[in-house]
Amino acid sequence: MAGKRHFILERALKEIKDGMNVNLGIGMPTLIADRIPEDVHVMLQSENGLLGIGAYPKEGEADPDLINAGKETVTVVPGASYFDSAESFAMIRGGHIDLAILGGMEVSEEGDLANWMIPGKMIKGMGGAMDLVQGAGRTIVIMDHVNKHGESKVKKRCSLPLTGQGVVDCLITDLAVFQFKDDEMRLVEIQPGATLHEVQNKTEADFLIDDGLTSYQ
Amino acid sequence: MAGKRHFILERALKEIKDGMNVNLGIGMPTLIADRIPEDVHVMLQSENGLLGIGAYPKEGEADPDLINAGKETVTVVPGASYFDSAESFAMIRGGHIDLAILGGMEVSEEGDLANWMIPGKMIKGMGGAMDLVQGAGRTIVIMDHVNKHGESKVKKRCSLPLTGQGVVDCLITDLAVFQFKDDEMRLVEIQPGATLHEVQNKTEADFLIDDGLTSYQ
Amino acid sequence: MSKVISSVEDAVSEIHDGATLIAGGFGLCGIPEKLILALRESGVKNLTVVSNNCGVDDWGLGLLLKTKQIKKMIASYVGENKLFEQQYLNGELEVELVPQGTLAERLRAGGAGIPAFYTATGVGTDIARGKEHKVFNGRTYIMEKGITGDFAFVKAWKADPYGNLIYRKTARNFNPVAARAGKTTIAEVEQLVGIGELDPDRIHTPGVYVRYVFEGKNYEKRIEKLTTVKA
Amino acid sequence: MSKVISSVEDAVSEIHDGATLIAGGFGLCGIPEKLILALRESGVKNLTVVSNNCGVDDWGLGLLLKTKQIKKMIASYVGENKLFEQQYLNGELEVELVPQGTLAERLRAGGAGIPAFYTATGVGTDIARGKEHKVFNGRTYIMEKGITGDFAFVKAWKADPYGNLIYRKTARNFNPVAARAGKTTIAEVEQLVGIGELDPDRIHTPGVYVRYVFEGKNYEKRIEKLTTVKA
Repeated sequence: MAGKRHFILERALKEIKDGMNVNLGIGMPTLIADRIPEDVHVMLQSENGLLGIGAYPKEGEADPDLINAGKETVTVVPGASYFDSAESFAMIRGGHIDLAILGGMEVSEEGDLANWMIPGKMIKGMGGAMDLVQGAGRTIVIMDHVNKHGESKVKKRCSLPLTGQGVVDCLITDLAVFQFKDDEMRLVEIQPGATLHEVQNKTEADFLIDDGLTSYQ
Repeated sequence: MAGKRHFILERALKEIKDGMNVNLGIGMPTLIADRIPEDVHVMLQSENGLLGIGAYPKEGEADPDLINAGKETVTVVPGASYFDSAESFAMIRGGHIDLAILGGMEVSEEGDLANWMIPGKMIKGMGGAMDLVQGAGRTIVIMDHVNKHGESKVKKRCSLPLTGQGVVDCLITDLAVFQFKDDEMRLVEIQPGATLHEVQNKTEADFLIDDGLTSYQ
Repeated sequence: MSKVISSVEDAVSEIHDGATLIAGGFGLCGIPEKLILALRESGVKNLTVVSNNCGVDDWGLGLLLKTKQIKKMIASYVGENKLFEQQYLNGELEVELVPQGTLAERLRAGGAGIPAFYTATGVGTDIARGKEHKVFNGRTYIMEKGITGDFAFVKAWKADPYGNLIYRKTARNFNPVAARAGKTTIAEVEQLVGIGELDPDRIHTPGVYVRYVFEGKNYEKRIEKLTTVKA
Repeated sequence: MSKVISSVEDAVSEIHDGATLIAGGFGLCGIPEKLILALRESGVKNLTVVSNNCGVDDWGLGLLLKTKQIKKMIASYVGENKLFEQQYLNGELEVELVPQGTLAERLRAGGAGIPAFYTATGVGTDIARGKEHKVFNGRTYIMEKGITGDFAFVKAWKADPYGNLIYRKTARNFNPVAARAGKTTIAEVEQLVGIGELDPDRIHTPGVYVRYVFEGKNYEKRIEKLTTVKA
């Protein structure tokens, strides 16, 4: 499990380029922050009103007035700015955040994403996810390829309520990387340790295989 | 002419109450500011991004970064704030400015106002006038009752392009004060030196005469 | 024209049963904690509350759930609250979930006199159901409406007697949009300073939006998720 | 990730004939004076310029009228400029007059991903002609569309290398909305400071909106109407 997550995070990391403004979703995406190399300068946005998230504070130095969107205490980097929620989402919805990396429950071959609600379970709310998937320059979803029961989370059609329709640009799982473009879902990479056969077996969605597929086995 | 203006300004002044946030239009309305007594505390808004306009600066102390909507150099009072144009008009259009006092070219019996454009003359633009008449809590128009040719500026229908339709709450001229309410235009006061006969003669608009008409002669 | 009040109870006393109340804050950060406590004491009922979250079981807006003062909640995320779930499942509490950006923008619009606007957020999801759709430049958007409230509760760091407000760090969040959208906005602050002591270039919320200002003492400022690294 | 450029010419060189340019400023206050001069030197033509005003005959955007680089002007007030009138009457210059608040809001909307919104401003006037009307709560509103530009020129007081901006007094005006609405936003500032030197609570325009930052020298900051009282 730790290994799977490692490959997902490392692959997602490659999408983060120097100079980008990036929003990392709550949960697994947040873990990417620690892996960003020092020579890759990015500004991490937190939709509660901060551009320039830093590390977690040292013990005893947490400030209740300084949290991220996951409500964790954080610090800021030099060059950070604070703003209100309307400004924060003007930034997100106006296309000024280059990249959003979010967790997912299901992704469909049409690039639909479901990641906020399981009918019959406790309602929690979508928070800023619906805004991020529509507004960010690129939306990358990271998630396990199959659920606890071994069922594919990469579906023909999402069975859960959608967060956004046709919003996923790239899906990174523990088995593969898919890109969505021009109404096509395309397998572009196979993760270390996985095989094309395994990806095909564990994917409900129909997808094309990219000519330049890497790690083809 | 100076006398006429004096009565208009003094009457308009009575509409300004302690604690109000007020926008005074360019031209004659700006002159009201100097007449506000010291014990009447109001915040004057300038739509270019200032709440809390003060007096003109002393000679040699003008700051090019500090002007009013008429582009005149000004100062600020304690408690003033600066903001951007979107915030300024959020304030105006959201109904947070209690009172706007504007100049007029024509006012109709329906409460329509024309004050921004004379067809065939140089185009200047409406600036913030169309926003102010729609957004302010109350809109008061101050103007001469007749034009240079002795023709009534208080009309059945405006002949000039409108700034706003049914937006005038109160009209103060050198001859009279009218209120607009429930689709009725009502003469409520006659200015010092004027007579009802004169007001009737010089007003093209049809209006009701208020029971409590003051200065009735 | 001082707007300073010496007791929150006075300000809260204007709030009537069935009122719509907008509250600033994100999680437990920047919440109007004194005003919420005073509202609980007031016993006012059947409130419609608009806020990004609904506090936790024993703090913030969660306190008003305990006393069943909230009839309807408009929020983007309510996942930290067991009472909330219970009352919702019992049918005691109505809920309208709104995407966070749409909620912020609806409040900003309400305060700015904009009755409605279009956004791509929520297109193709349950959120879009029953809403007007319109295409601009080949992309589909839905219409969302402005929100105003009878009252707004705002928490700021500093204020002057005219009600000019300055927030601190991410405690700003929804407070400025709440301040604009409330017909009667009540601000509680950590520090009240004299008129003219705030730099006019630094003011986040001009006093025109604020009706009452209250200086609170001993803020709890609870932390929801303390995350630290070893020193 | 420094965005600092040492010559305005470099930044302006990206601007192409026929581009849409948004410029901050109100009257001659807070105008991007260095960028306008550089644009004049570039000789780029057929520009659509969005700005509250169009400068005066010999300063600000008026300079670009003289050289006939502006094809269309979108503004709220252009009364200070004789060249403007001439070119308009000759049919050399297209003009779209927009109420000031609508202009500010259209730029804010454009920058915020909102394609259109409703406003009461202009209802019943020539401005409303051909626009969609809609009634909300018994009041009629018209639909106005967001504006974005290929480029935006912004003038600020202080900046850091990431492009965080702080404005001074009423020189703020349209600059923040211009910064958001430009696809490529170029900021000129009076003072460039090191990264981390600006208080994050004081920043008016977060650097995410800014592509290039230029530190200008010897600002003229002309005063349009000097009004003073005897000392």
